[in-house]
Amino acid sequence: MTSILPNHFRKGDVATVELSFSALPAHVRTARLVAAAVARRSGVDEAVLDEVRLAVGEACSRAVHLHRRHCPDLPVTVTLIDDPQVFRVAVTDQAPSDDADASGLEDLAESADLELDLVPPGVGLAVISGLVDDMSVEQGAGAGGQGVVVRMSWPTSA
Amino acid sequence: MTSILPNHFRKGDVATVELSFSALPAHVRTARLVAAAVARRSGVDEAVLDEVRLAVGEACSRAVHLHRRHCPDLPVTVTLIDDPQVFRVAVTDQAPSDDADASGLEDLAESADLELDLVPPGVGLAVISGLVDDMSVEQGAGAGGQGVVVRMSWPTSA
Amino acid sequence: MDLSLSTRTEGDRTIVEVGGEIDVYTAPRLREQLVDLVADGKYHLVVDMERVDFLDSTGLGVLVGGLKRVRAHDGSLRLVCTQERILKIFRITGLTKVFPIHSSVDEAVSATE
Amino acid sequence: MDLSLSTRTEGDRTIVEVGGEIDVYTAPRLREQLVDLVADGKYHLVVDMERVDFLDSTGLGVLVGGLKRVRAHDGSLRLVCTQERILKIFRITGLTKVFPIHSSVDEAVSATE
Ligand SMILES: Nc1ncnc2c1ncn2[C@@H]1O[C@H](COP(=O)(O)OP(=O)(O)O)[C@@H](O)[C@H]1O
Ligand SMILES: Nc1ncnc2c1ncn2[C@@H]1O[C@H](COP(=O)(O)OP(=O)(O)O)[C@@H](O)[C@H]1O
Repeated sequence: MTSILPNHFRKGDVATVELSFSALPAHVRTARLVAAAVARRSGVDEAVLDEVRLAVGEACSRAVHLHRRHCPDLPVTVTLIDDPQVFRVAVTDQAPSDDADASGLEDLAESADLELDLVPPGVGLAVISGLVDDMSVEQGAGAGGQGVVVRMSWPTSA
Repeated sequence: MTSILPNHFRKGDVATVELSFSALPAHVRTARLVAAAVARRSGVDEAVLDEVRLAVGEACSRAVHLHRRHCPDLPVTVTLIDDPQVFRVAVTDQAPSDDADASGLEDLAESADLELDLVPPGVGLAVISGLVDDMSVEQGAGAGGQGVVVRMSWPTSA
Repeated sequence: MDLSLSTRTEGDRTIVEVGGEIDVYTAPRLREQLVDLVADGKYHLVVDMERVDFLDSTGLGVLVGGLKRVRAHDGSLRLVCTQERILKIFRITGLTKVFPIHSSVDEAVSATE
Repeated sequence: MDLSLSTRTEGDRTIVEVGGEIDVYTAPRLREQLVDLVADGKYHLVVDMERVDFLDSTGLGVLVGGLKRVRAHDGSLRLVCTQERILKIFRITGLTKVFPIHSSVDEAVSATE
Protein backbone atom coordinates (compact mmCIF):
# COMPACT_ATOMS: atom_id res chain seq x y z
CA MET A 1 0.00 0.00 0.00
CA THR A 2 1.39 3.43 -0.89
CA SER A 3 1.26 6.17 1.70
CA ILE A 4 -2.23 7.44 2.24
CA LEU A 5 -0.96 10.74 3.57
CA PRO A 6 -0.99 13.66 1.15
CA ASN A 7 1.49 16.46 1.56
CA HIS A 8 -0.58 18.63 3.81
CA PHE A 9 -0.60 15.84 6.43
CA ARG A 10 2.54 17.17 8.03
CA LYS A 11 4.64 15.11 10.36
CA GLY A 12 4.41 16.12 13.99
CA ASP A 13 0.77 17.06 13.86
CA VAL A 14 -0.86 15.75 16.97
CA ALA A 15 -4.38 14.78 16.08
CA THR A 16 -5.25 14.38 12.46
CA VAL A 17 -8.23 12.95 10.67
CA GLU A 18 -8.57 12.57 6.95
CA LEU A 19 -11.80 11.83 5.13
CA SER A 20 -11.99 11.03 1.45
CA PHE A 21 -15.23 10.33 -0.34
CA SER A 22 -16.70 9.73 -3.76
CA ALA A 23 -18.40 12.75 -5.33
CA LEU A 24 -21.91 12.31 -3.93
CA PRO A 25 -23.97 15.03 -2.21
CA ALA A 26 -24.81 12.72 0.70
CA HIS A 27 -21.12 12.55 1.65
CA VAL A 28 -20.99 16.32 2.06
CA ARG A 29 -23.17 15.80 5.12
CA THR A 30 -20.76 13.21 6.46
CA ALA A 31 -17.91 15.67 5.96
CA ARG A 32 -19.79 18.39 7.86
CA LEU A 33 -20.53 15.95 10.69
CA VAL A 34 -16.91 14.86 10.99
CA ALA A 35 -15.53 18.39 10.77
CA ALA A 36 -17.87 19.61 13.53
CA ALA A 37 -17.10 16.61 15.77
CA VAL A 38 -13.34 16.95 15.42
CA ALA A 39 -13.52 20.74 15.77
CA ARG A 40 -15.49 20.40 19.02
CA ARG A 41 -12.95 17.96 20.44
CA SER A 42 -10.12 20.23 19.34
CA GLY A 43 -11.54 23.01 21.49
CA VAL A 44 -13.19 25.20 18.84
CA ASP A 45 -15.74 27.44 20.55
CA GLU A 46 -19.31 26.01 20.54
CA ALA A 47 -20.66 29.21 18.99
CA VAL A 48 -18.33 28.82 16.02
CA LEU A 49 -19.10 25.16 15.27
CA ASP A 50 -22.00 26.11 12.99
CA GLU A 51 -19.58 28.22 11.04
CA VAL A 52 -17.15 25.31 10.69
CA ARG A 53 -20.01 23.09 9.54
CA LEU A 54 -21.17 25.60 6.95
CA ALA A 55 -17.71 26.50 5.63
CA VAL A 56 -16.58 22.88 5.30
CA GLY A 57 -19.92 22.04 3.68
CA GLU A 58 -19.50 24.84 1.14
CA ALA A 59 -15.99 23.75 0.23
CA CYS A 60 -17.11 20.12 -0.13
CA SER A 61 -20.25 20.98 -2.13
CA ARG A 62 -18.11 22.98 -4.53
CA ALA A 63 -15.64 20.08 -4.88
CA VAL A 64 -18.43 17.51 -5.38
CA HIS A 65 -20.04 19.66 -8.10
CA LEU A 66 -16.75 20.02 -9.97
CA HIS A 67 -15.87 16.31 -9.61
CA ARG A 68 -19.27 15.24 -10.90
CA ARG A 69 -18.75 17.40 -13.95
CA HIS A 70 -15.10 16.59 -14.64
CA CYS A 71 -13.87 13.51 -12.76
CA PRO A 72 -16.68 11.58 -11.02
CA ASP A 73 -14.39 8.63 -10.21
CA LEU A 74 -11.89 10.60 -8.15
CA PRO A 75 -12.39 11.21 -4.43
CA VAL A 76 -12.63 14.54 -2.62
CA THR A 77 -10.40 14.79 0.44
CA VAL A 78 -10.90 16.65 3.72
CA THR A 79 -8.00 16.89 6.15
CA LEU A 80 -8.56 18.00 9.74
CA ILE A 81 -5.59 18.98 11.86
CA ASP A 82 -5.68 19.82 15.53
CA ASP A 83 -2.56 21.95 15.88
CA PRO A 84 -1.79 23.74 19.14
CA GLN A 85 -4.05 26.83 19.36
CA VAL A 86 -5.58 26.26 15.94
CA PHE A 87 -7.87 23.85 14.15
CA ARG A 88 -7.04 23.53 10.44
CA VAL A 89 -9.13 22.18 7.59
CA ALA A 90 -8.04 21.55 4.01
CA VAL A 91 -10.55 20.48 1.34
CA THR A 92 -8.80 19.14 -1.76
CA ASP A 93 -10.34 18.48 -5.13
CA GLN A 94 -8.73 17.13 -8.29
CA ALA A 95 -10.92 18.83 -10.91
CA PRO A 96 -9.95 21.57 -13.34
CA SER A 97 -11.20 24.81 -11.76
CA ASP A 98 -14.11 26.47 -13.47
CA ASP A 99 -13.86 30.04 -14.60
CA ALA A 100 -17.03 30.42 -12.60
CA ASP A 101 -14.88 30.34 -9.44
CA ALA A 102 -13.90 33.88 -10.28
CA SER A 103 -17.43 35.17 -10.77
CA GLY A 104 -18.63 37.91 -8.45
CA LEU A 105 -21.64 37.78 -6.21
CA GLU A 106 -23.38 40.94 -7.38
CA ASP A 107 -24.93 39.16 -10.31
CA LEU A 108 -25.81 35.91 -8.52
CA ALA A 109 -29.48 36.31 -9.35
CA GLU A 110 -28.53 36.64 -13.02
CA SER A 111 -25.88 33.94 -13.15
CA ALA A 112 -27.73 31.11 -11.41
CA ASP A 113 -28.26 28.28 -13.87
CA LEU A 114 -32.00 27.96 -14.24
CA GLU A 115 -31.78 24.39 -15.50
CA LEU A 116 -30.38 23.06 -12.23
CA ASP A 117 -30.57 26.12 -10.00
CA LEU A 118 -26.84 25.78 -9.54
CA VAL A 119 -25.10 28.81 -8.19
CA PRO A 120 -21.60 29.26 -9.61
CA PRO A 121 -18.95 27.46 -7.48
CA GLY A 122 -17.44 30.86 -6.76
CA VAL A 123 -20.44 31.65 -4.56
CA GLY A 124 -19.49 28.84 -2.17
CA LEU A 125 -15.98 30.27 -1.93
CA ALA A 126 -17.39 33.74 -1.37
CA VAL A 127 -19.57 32.43 1.46
CA ILE A 128 -16.50 30.85 3.03
CA SER A 129 -14.44 34.00 2.77
CA GLY A 130 -17.34 35.96 4.24
CA LEU A 131 -17.54 33.58 7.20
CA VAL A 132 -13.97 32.56 7.91
CA ASP A 133 -11.26 35.05 8.83
CA ASP A 134 -8.38 32.78 7.91
CA MET A 135 -8.98 31.11 4.54
CA SER A 136 -7.01 30.64 1.34
CA VAL A 137 -7.42 28.92 -2.01
CA GLU A 138 -4.39 27.31 -3.65
CA GLN A 139 -4.30 26.04 -7.20
CA GLY A 140 -2.79 22.85 -8.47
CA ALA A 141 -2.98 20.47 -5.56
CA GLY A 142 -4.15 17.45 -7.57
CA ALA A 143 -2.27 15.14 -9.91
CA GLY A 144 -1.04 17.05 -12.98
CA GLY A 145 -1.58 20.42 -11.37
CA GLN A 146 -5.36 20.07 -11.43
CA GLY A 147 -7.59 20.99 -8.58
CA VAL A 148 -7.61 23.33 -5.66
CA VAL A 149 -7.02 23.20 -1.91
CA VAL A 150 -9.33 25.33 0.18
CA ARG A 151 -7.68 25.92 3.57
CA MET A 152 -9.46 27.31 6.58
CA SER A 153 -8.57 27.63 10.22
CA TRP A 154 -10.19 28.56 13.51
CA PRO A 155 -8.61 29.31 16.87
CA THR A 156 -9.00 26.75 19.67
CA SER A 157 -9.05 27.25 23.39
CA ALA A 158 -7.46 23.84 24.11
CA MET B 1 -0.03 13.24 -4.95
CA THR B 2 -0.05 9.45 -4.99
CA SER B 3 -3.33 7.62 -4.98
CA ILE B 4 -5.04 7.73 -1.63
CA LEU B 5 -7.12 4.67 -2.43
CA PRO B 6 -5.97 1.37 -0.94
CA ASN B 7 -6.75 -1.87 -2.71
CA HIS B 8 -10.05 -2.57 -1.04
CA PHE B 9 -11.44 0.63 -2.58
CA ARG B 10 -12.63 -1.23 -5.65
CA LYS B 11 -13.52 0.52 -8.85
CA GLY B 12 -17.21 0.62 -9.62
CA ASP B 13 -18.32 0.98 -6.01
CA VAL B 14 -21.05 3.54 -5.92
CA ALA B 15 -20.74 5.36 -2.65
CA THR B 16 -17.52 5.12 -0.74
CA VAL B 17 -16.09 6.96 2.21
CA GLU B 18 -12.66 6.49 3.65
CA LEU B 19 -11.52 7.82 7.00
CA SER B 20 -7.94 7.68 8.19
CA PHE B 21 -6.85 8.97 11.56
CA SER B 22 -3.87 9.16 13.87
CA ALA B 23 -3.87 6.61 16.69
CA LEU B 24 -5.82 8.56 19.33
CA PRO B 25 -8.79 7.23 21.32
CA ALA B 26 -10.87 10.33 20.52
CA HIS B 27 -10.80 9.47 16.82
CA VAL B 28 -12.42 6.11 17.51
CA ARG B 29 -15.54 8.09 18.35
CA THR B 30 -15.31 9.95 15.07
CA ALA B 31 -15.01 6.62 13.25
CA ARG B 32 -18.12 5.28 15.02
CA LEU B 33 -20.03 8.44 14.14
CA VAL B 34 -19.08 8.27 10.48
CA ALA B 35 -19.76 4.54 10.18
CA ALA B 36 -23.23 4.93 11.70
CA ALA B 37 -24.06 7.95 9.52
CA VAL B 38 -22.97 6.27 6.28
CA ALA B 39 -24.63 2.97 7.28
CA ARG B 40 -27.93 4.78 7.93
CA ARG B 41 -27.79 6.47 4.53
CA SER B 42 -26.89 3.18 2.89
CA GLY B 43 -30.12 1.68 4.19
CA VAL B 44 -28.86 -0.41 7.10
CA ASP B 45 -31.77 -1.14 9.42
CA GLU B 46 -32.11 1.35 12.30
CA ALA B 47 -32.12 -1.47 14.86
CA VAL B 48 -28.71 -2.65 13.62
CA LEU B 49 -26.98 0.74 13.65
CA ASP B 50 -25.92 0.29 17.28
CA GLU B 51 -24.29 -2.94 16.24
CA VAL B 52 -22.41 -1.19 13.41
CA ARG B 53 -21.30 1.50 15.85
CA LEU B 54 -20.07 -1.04 18.39
CA ALA B 55 -18.34 -3.35 15.90
CA VAL B 56 -16.56 -0.52 14.07
CA GLY B 57 -15.58 0.95 17.44
CA GLU B 58 -14.10 -2.36 18.61
CA ALA B 59 -12.10 -2.78 15.42
CA CYS B 60 -10.80 0.80 15.66
CA SER B 61 -10.01 0.59 19.40
CA ARG B 62 -8.00 -2.56 18.74
CA ALA B 63 -6.12 -0.86 15.88
CA VAL B 64 -5.45 2.29 17.94
CA HIS B 65 -4.08 0.22 20.84
CA LEU B 66 -1.72 -1.69 18.55
CA HIS B 67 -0.58 1.45 16.72
CA ARG B 68 0.15 3.26 19.96
CA ARG B 69 2.32 0.37 21.03
CA HIS B 70 4.09 -0.32 17.73
CA CYS B 71 3.70 2.52 15.23
CA PRO B 72 2.12 5.65 16.74
CA ASP B 73 2.92 7.75 13.65
CA LEU B 74 0.97 5.64 11.18
CA PRO B 75 -2.74 6.19 10.56
CA VAL B 76 -5.57 3.71 11.00
CA THR B 77 -7.93 3.49 8.02
CA VAL B 78 -11.66 2.79 7.87
CA THR B 79 -13.27 2.18 4.47
CA LEU B 80 -17.05 2.28 4.09
CA ILE B 81 -18.60 0.90 0.92
CA ASP B 82 -22.25 1.10 0.01
CA ASP B 83 -22.56 -1.82 -2.41
CA PRO B 84 -25.94 -2.90 -3.75
CA GLN B 85 -27.72 -4.89 -0.99
CA VAL B 86 -24.78 -4.69 1.40
CA PHE B 87 -22.88 -2.16 3.47
CA ARG B 88 -19.19 -3.08 3.85
CA VAL B 89 -16.64 -1.87 6.37
CA ALA B 90 -12.91 -2.55 6.39
CA VAL B 91 -10.71 -1.40 9.29
CA THR B 92 -7.02 -1.56 8.37
CA ASP B 93 -4.08 -1.29 10.74
CA GLN B 94 -0.37 -1.40 9.97
CA ALA B 95 0.92 -2.84 13.25
CA PRO B 96 2.42 -6.26 13.87
CA SER B 97 -0.38 -8.37 15.31
CA ASP B 98 -0.08 -9.29 18.96
CA ASP B 99 -0.15 -12.89 20.01
CA ALA B 100 -2.85 -11.64 22.33
CA ASP B 101 -5.18 -11.50 19.32
CA ALA B 102 -5.35 -15.26 19.61
CA SER B 103 -6.16 -15.33 23.31
CA GLY B 104 -9.45 -16.86 24.34
CA LEU B 105 -12.18 -15.17 26.27
CA GLU B 106 -12.58 -17.72 29.03
CA ASP B 107 -9.69 -16.29 30.97
CA LEU B 108 -10.48 -12.61 30.36
CA ALA B 109 -10.72 -11.91 34.07
CA GLU B 110 -7.25 -13.42 34.51
CA SER B 111 -5.62 -11.89 31.45
CA ALA B 112 -6.71 -8.27 31.83
CA ASP B 113 -3.64 -6.13 32.43
CA LEU B 114 -4.10 -4.64 35.89
CA GLU B 115 -1.70 -1.78 35.19
CA LEU B 116 -3.91 -0.28 32.48
CA ASP B 117 -7.01 -2.45 32.70
CA LEU B 118 -6.44 -3.31 29.07
CA VAL B 119 -8.25 -6.33 27.80
CA PRO B 120 -6.30 -8.28 25.19
CA PRO B 121 -6.98 -7.05 21.63
CA GLY B 122 -8.44 -10.47 20.86
CA VAL B 123 -11.43 -9.61 23.05
CA GLY B 124 -12.42 -6.82 20.69
CA LEU B 125 -12.30 -9.24 17.79
CA ALA B 126 -14.33 -11.77 19.76
CA VAL B 127 -16.97 -9.14 20.48
CA ILE B 128 -17.15 -8.35 16.76
CA SER B 129 -17.49 -11.98 15.78
CA GLY B 130 -20.18 -12.41 18.43
CA LEU B 131 -22.11 -9.44 17.02
CA VAL B 132 -21.57 -9.55 13.27
CA ASP B 133 -22.62 -12.49 11.15
CA ASP B 134 -20.33 -11.64 8.26
CA MET B 135 -16.85 -10.77 9.47
CA SER B 136 -13.32 -11.82 8.61
CA VAL B 137 -9.78 -10.96 9.67
CA GLU B 138 -7.02 -10.94 7.06
CA GLN B 139 -3.34 -10.71 7.86
CA GLY B 140 -0.72 -8.68 6.08
CA ALA B 141 -2.58 -5.69 4.72
CA GLY B 142 0.00 -3.09 5.71
CA ALA B 143 3.38 -2.25 4.19
CA GLY B 144 5.78 -5.19 4.52
CA GLY B 145 2.99 -7.63 5.32
CA GLN B 146 2.30 -6.02 8.69
CA GLY B 147 -1.15 -5.37 10.01
CA VAL B 148 -4.60 -6.73 9.65
CA VAL B 149 -7.83 -5.87 7.85
CA VAL B 150 -11.02 -6.50 9.80
CA ARG B 151 -13.89 -6.75 7.31
CA MET B 152 -17.54 -6.65 8.29
CA SER B 153 -20.74 -6.34 6.35
CA TRP B 154 -24.43 -5.81 6.97
CA PRO B 155 -27.37 -6.19 4.60
CA THR B 156 -29.14 -3.04 3.40
CA SER B 157 -32.71 -2.56 2.34
CA ALA B 158 -31.82 0.15 -0.20
CA MET C 1 -31.62 16.64 10.17
CA ASP C 2 -33.60 16.20 7.02
CA LEU C 3 -35.69 18.65 5.03
CA SER C 4 -39.37 19.13 5.78
CA LEU C 5 -41.74 20.91 3.43
CA SER C 6 -45.38 21.93 3.74
CA THR C 7 -47.49 24.33 1.71
CA ARG C 8 -50.74 26.20 2.26
CA THR C 9 -52.48 29.10 0.55
CA GLU C 10 -53.77 32.43 1.88
CA GLY C 11 -55.63 34.37 -0.82
CA ASP C 12 -53.39 34.48 -3.88
CA ARG C 13 -50.27 33.74 -1.81
CA THR C 14 -48.79 30.28 -1.36
CA ILE C 15 -46.79 29.75 1.80
CA VAL C 16 -44.03 27.16 1.72
CA GLU C 17 -42.89 26.25 5.20
CA VAL C 18 -39.38 24.79 5.16
CA GLY C 19 -37.71 23.04 8.09
CA GLY C 20 -34.40 21.27 8.68
CA GLU C 21 -31.36 21.45 6.44
CA ILE C 22 -31.33 22.95 2.95
CA ASP C 23 -28.07 21.73 1.52
CA VAL C 24 -26.53 20.03 -1.49
CA TYR C 25 -28.34 16.83 -0.48
CA THR C 26 -31.86 18.15 0.13
CA ALA C 27 -31.97 21.23 -2.14
CA PRO C 28 -33.27 19.21 -5.12
CA ARG C 29 -36.48 18.48 -3.17
CA LEU C 30 -37.08 22.15 -2.42
CA ARG C 31 -36.38 22.91 -6.08
CA GLU C 32 -38.94 20.35 -7.19
CA GLN C 33 -41.52 21.85 -4.83
CA LEU C 34 -40.99 25.36 -6.20
CA VAL C 35 -41.05 24.15 -9.82
CA ASP C 36 -44.30 22.24 -9.17
CA LEU C 37 -45.98 25.29 -7.60
CA VAL C 38 -45.09 27.49 -10.54
CA ALA C 39 -46.24 24.80 -13.00
CA ASP C 40 -49.46 24.81 -10.98
CA GLY C 41 -49.96 28.52 -11.57
CA LYS C 42 -48.84 29.67 -8.12
CA TYR C 43 -46.78 32.79 -8.82
CA HIS C 44 -46.83 34.54 -5.43
CA LEU C 45 -44.72 32.53 -3.02
CA VAL C 46 -43.78 33.12 0.59
CA VAL C 47 -40.98 30.84 1.78
CA ASP C 48 -41.02 30.60 5.57
CA MET C 49 -37.48 29.79 6.71
CA GLU C 50 -38.01 30.13 10.46
CA ARG C 51 -37.50 26.41 11.03
CA VAL C 52 -34.47 26.07 8.79
CA ASP C 53 -31.44 24.89 10.76
CA PHE C 54 -28.92 24.99 7.98
CA LEU C 55 -28.68 26.73 4.63
CA ASP C 56 -25.80 26.59 2.20
CA SER C 57 -25.15 28.11 -1.19
CA THR C 58 -26.86 25.21 -2.97
CA GLY C 59 -30.01 26.20 -1.08
CA LEU C 60 -29.49 29.83 -2.11
CA GLY C 61 -29.28 28.68 -5.73
CA VAL C 62 -32.66 26.98 -5.46
CA LEU C 63 -34.25 30.09 -3.95
CA VAL C 64 -32.74 32.29 -6.68
CA GLY C 65 -34.01 29.81 -9.29
CA GLY C 66 -37.48 30.02 -7.74
CA LEU C 67 -37.37 33.81 -7.86
CA LYS C 68 -36.49 33.76 -11.57
CA ARG C 69 -39.36 31.40 -12.31
CA VAL C 70 -42.06 33.42 -10.55
CA ARG C 71 -40.72 36.66 -12.06
CA ALA C 72 -41.18 35.15 -15.52
CA HIS C 73 -44.89 35.24 -14.63
CA ASP C 74 -44.78 38.65 -12.94
CA GLY C 75 -44.96 36.85 -9.62
CA SER C 76 -43.07 37.32 -6.34
CA LEU C 77 -40.99 35.27 -3.94
CA ARG C 78 -40.75 36.62 -0.39
CA LEU C 79 -38.76 35.12 2.45
CA VAL C 80 -39.63 34.98 6.13
CA CYS C 81 -36.51 34.83 8.28
CA THR C 82 -35.39 36.31 11.57
CA GLN C 83 -32.56 33.89 12.33
CA GLU C 84 -29.32 35.83 12.43
CA ARG C 85 -27.12 32.98 11.17
CA ILE C 86 -29.34 32.43 8.13
CA LEU C 87 -29.66 36.16 7.43
CA LYS C 88 -25.89 36.36 7.51
CA ILE C 89 -25.67 34.06 4.48
CA PHE C 90 -28.02 36.32 2.52
CA ARG C 91 -25.98 39.35 3.51
CA ILE C 92 -22.62 37.76 2.61
CA THR C 93 -23.90 36.84 -0.83
CA GLY C 94 -25.62 40.17 -1.46
CA LEU C 95 -29.00 38.45 -1.75
CA THR C 96 -30.65 40.75 0.81
CA LYS C 97 -30.85 43.13 -2.17
CA VAL C 98 -32.56 40.50 -4.32
CA PHE C 99 -35.11 38.95 -1.94
CA PRO C 100 -37.67 40.83 0.13
CA ILE C 101 -37.08 39.42 3.64
CA HIS C 102 -39.85 39.66 6.22
CA SER C 103 -39.97 38.97 9.92
CA SER C 104 -43.31 37.13 9.90
CA VAL C 105 -45.57 35.25 7.50
CA ASP C 106 -48.34 37.81 8.12
CA GLU C 107 -46.06 40.66 7.14
CA ALA C 108 -44.99 38.81 3.98
CA VAL C 109 -48.53 37.87 3.00
CA SER C 110 -49.83 41.42 3.36
CA ALA C 111 -46.87 43.00 1.55
CA THR C 112 -47.46 44.47 -1.89
CA GLU C 113 -44.96 45.22 -4.64
CA MET D 1 -22.48 11.48 24.59
CA ASP D 2 -19.92 11.76 27.33
CA LEU D 3 -19.42 9.77 30.49
CA SER D 4 -21.16 10.77 33.72
CA LEU D 5 -20.17 9.39 37.10
CA SER D 6 -21.66 9.79 40.56
CA THR D 7 -21.12 7.83 43.76
CA ARG D 8 -23.04 7.39 47.00
CA THR D 9 -22.86 4.92 49.90
CA GLU D 10 -25.48 2.65 51.44
CA GLY D 11 -24.14 0.86 54.53
CA ASP D 12 -20.83 -0.75 53.53
CA ARG D 13 -21.74 -0.62 49.82
CA THR D 14 -20.63 2.11 47.46
CA ILE D 15 -22.86 2.70 44.46
CA VAL D 16 -21.25 4.08 41.33
CA GLU D 17 -23.86 5.37 38.90
CA VAL D 18 -22.49 5.49 35.37
CA GLY D 19 -24.16 7.23 32.44
CA GLY D 20 -23.32 7.84 28.78
CA GLU D 21 -20.62 6.09 26.81
CA ILE D 22 -17.93 3.85 28.31
CA ASP D 23 -15.44 3.50 25.49
CA VAL D 24 -11.75 3.77 24.68
CA TYR D 25 -12.04 7.54 25.17
CA THR D 26 -13.87 7.69 28.51
CA ALA D 27 -12.87 4.39 30.15
CA PRO D 28 -9.77 5.93 31.79
CA ARG D 29 -12.08 8.17 33.88
CA LEU D 30 -14.13 5.23 35.12
CA ARG D 31 -10.89 3.39 35.89
CA GLU D 32 -9.64 6.34 37.94
CA GLN D 33 -12.91 6.44 39.87
CA LEU D 34 -12.71 2.73 40.76
CA VAL D 35 -9.02 2.96 41.69
CA ASP D 36 -9.75 5.96 43.95
CA LEU D 37 -12.60 4.17 45.71
CA VAL D 38 -10.44 1.12 46.45
CA ALA D 39 -7.59 3.35 47.63
CA ASP D 40 -10.19 4.95 49.89
CA GLY D 41 -11.03 1.60 51.50
CA LYS D 42 -14.29 1.01 49.61
CA TYR D 43 -14.21 -2.69 48.76
CA HIS D 44 -17.89 -3.42 48.11
CA LEU D 45 -18.90 -1.72 44.89
CA VAL D 46 -22.17 -1.69 42.98
CA VAL D 47 -21.82 -0.29 39.46
CA ASP D 48 -25.19 0.89 38.19
CA MET D 49 -25.11 0.67 34.38
CA GLU D 50 -28.78 1.47 33.70
CA ARG D 51 -27.91 4.81 32.11
CA VAL D 52 -25.04 3.54 30.02
CA ASP D 53 -25.72 4.07 26.30
CA PHE D 54 -22.64 2.42 24.96
CA LEU D 55 -20.11 -0.06 26.29
CA ASP D 56 -17.16 -1.52 24.43
CA SER D 57 -14.42 -3.96 25.36
CA THR D 58 -12.25 -1.17 26.77
CA GLY D 59 -15.03 -0.54 29.26
CA LEU D 60 -15.19 -4.25 30.05
CA GLY D 61 -11.45 -4.16 30.76
CA VAL D 62 -11.93 -1.40 33.32
CA LEU D 63 -14.73 -3.31 35.05
CA VAL D 64 -12.62 -6.48 35.14
CA GLY D 65 -9.72 -4.45 36.55
CA GLY D 66 -12.04 -3.08 39.24
CA LEU D 67 -13.16 -6.58 40.13
CA LYS D 68 -9.57 -7.74 40.55
CA ARG D 69 -8.78 -4.81 42.81
CA VAL D 70 -11.71 -5.29 45.20
CA ARG D 71 -11.09 -9.05 45.28
CA ALA D 72 -7.54 -8.39 46.47
CA HIS D 73 -9.27 -6.97 49.56
CA ASP D 74 -11.93 -9.69 49.78
CA GLY D 75 -14.40 -7.20 48.38
CA SER D 76 -17.08 -7.44 45.69
CA LEU D 77 -18.11 -5.70 42.49
CA ARG D 78 -21.72 -6.13 41.42
CA LEU D 79 -23.33 -4.76 38.31
CA VAL D 80 -26.85 -3.44 37.83
CA CYS D 81 -28.01 -3.85 34.25
CA THR D 82 -31.25 -4.76 32.51
CA GLN D 83 -30.45 -3.34 29.05
CA GLU D 84 -30.39 -6.18 26.57
CA ARG D 85 -27.77 -4.66 24.27
CA ILE D 86 -25.37 -4.15 27.16
CA LEU D 87 -26.05 -7.59 28.65
CA LYS D 88 -25.28 -9.05 25.23
CA ILE D 89 -21.69 -7.79 25.46
CA PHE D 90 -21.23 -9.50 28.81
CA ARG D 91 -22.65 -12.71 27.38
CA ILE D 92 -20.50 -12.65 24.23
CA THR D 93 -17.36 -12.22 26.31
CA GLY D 94 -18.32 -14.81 28.95
CA LEU D 95 -18.30 -12.15 31.66
CA THR D 96 -21.78 -13.05 32.90
CA LYS D 97 -19.93 -15.87 34.69
CA VAL D 98 -17.49 -13.43 36.28
CA PHE D 99 -19.76 -10.58 37.41
CA PRO D 100 -22.90 -10.88 39.53
CA ILE D 101 -25.46 -8.94 37.46
CA HIS D 102 -28.57 -7.59 39.19
CA SER D 103 -31.73 -6.03 37.89
CA SER D 104 -31.89 -3.21 40.48
CA VAL D 105 -29.61 -1.33 42.84
CA ASP D 106 -31.71 -2.54 45.80
CA GLU D 107 -31.21 -6.13 44.76
CA ALA D 108 -27.45 -5.60 44.38
CA VAL D 109 -27.10 -3.79 47.71
CA SER D 110 -28.93 -6.48 49.66
CA ALA D 111 -27.10 -9.37 47.95
CA THR D 112 -24.58 -11.33 49.97
CA GLU D 113 -21.74 -13.55 48.76
N1 LIG E 1 -26.60 28.81 6.95
C1 LIG E 1 -26.17 28.59 8.18
N2 LIG E 1 -26.57 27.52 8.84
C2 LIG E 1 -26.10 27.33 10.05
N3 LIG E 1 -25.23 28.13 10.66
C3 LIG E 1 -24.82 29.21 10.05
C4 LIG E 1 -25.30 29.49 8.80
N4 LIG E 1 -24.74 30.60 8.43
C5 LIG E 1 -23.98 31.03 9.36
N5 LIG E 1 -23.99 30.22 10.38
C6 LIG E 1 -23.17 30.41 11.56
O1 LIG E 1 -23.73 29.93 12.73
C7 LIG E 1 -23.13 30.58 13.81
C8 LIG E 1 -24.12 30.77 14.86
O2 LIG E 1 -25.03 31.72 14.44
P1 LIG E 1 -25.83 32.57 15.53
O3 LIG E 1 -27.28 32.30 15.38
O4 LIG E 1 -25.37 33.99 15.40
O5 LIG E 1 -25.23 31.90 16.81
P2 LIG E 1 -25.83 31.55 18.21
O6 LIG E 1 -27.30 31.37 18.04
O7 LIG E 1 -25.09 30.27 18.53
O8 LIG E 1 -25.40 32.74 19.01
C9 LIG E 1 -22.57 31.86 13.31
O9 LIG E 1 -21.19 31.80 13.44
C10 LIG E 1 -22.98 31.88 11.89
O10 LIG E 1 -21.95 32.40 11.13
N1 LIG F 1 -22.44 -2.07 24.15
C1 LIG F 1 -23.38 -1.74 23.30
N2 LIG F 1 -23.71 -0.48 23.15
C2 LIG F 1 -24.62 -0.17 22.24
N3 LIG F 1 -25.24 -1.04 21.45
C3 LIG F 1 -24.96 -2.32 21.58
C4 LIG F 1 -24.03 -2.71 22.51
N4 LIG F 1 -23.94 -4.00 22.44
C5 LIG F 1 -24.74 -4.43 21.53
N5 LIG F 1 -25.38 -3.43 20.98
C6 LIG F 1 -26.33 -3.61 19.88
O1 LIG F 1 -27.35 -2.70 19.87
C7 LIG F 1 -28.43 -3.24 19.13
C8 LIG F 1 -29.71 -2.82 19.71
O2 LIG F 1 -29.85 -3.47 20.94
P1 LIG F 1 -31.29 -3.70 21.55
O3 LIG F 1 -31.40 -2.99 22.84
O4 LIG F 1 -31.54 -5.17 21.54
O5 LIG F 1 -32.11 -2.99 20.40
P2 LIG F 1 -33.40 -2.12 20.40
O6 LIG F 1 -33.54 -1.47 21.74
O7 LIG F 1 -33.11 -1.14 19.28
O8 LIG F 1 -34.45 -3.15 20.06
C9 LIG F 1 -28.26 -4.72 19.13
O9 LIG F 1 -28.03 -5.11 17.81
C10 LIG F 1 -27.07 -4.93 19.97
O10 LIG F 1 -26.29 -5.95 19.42
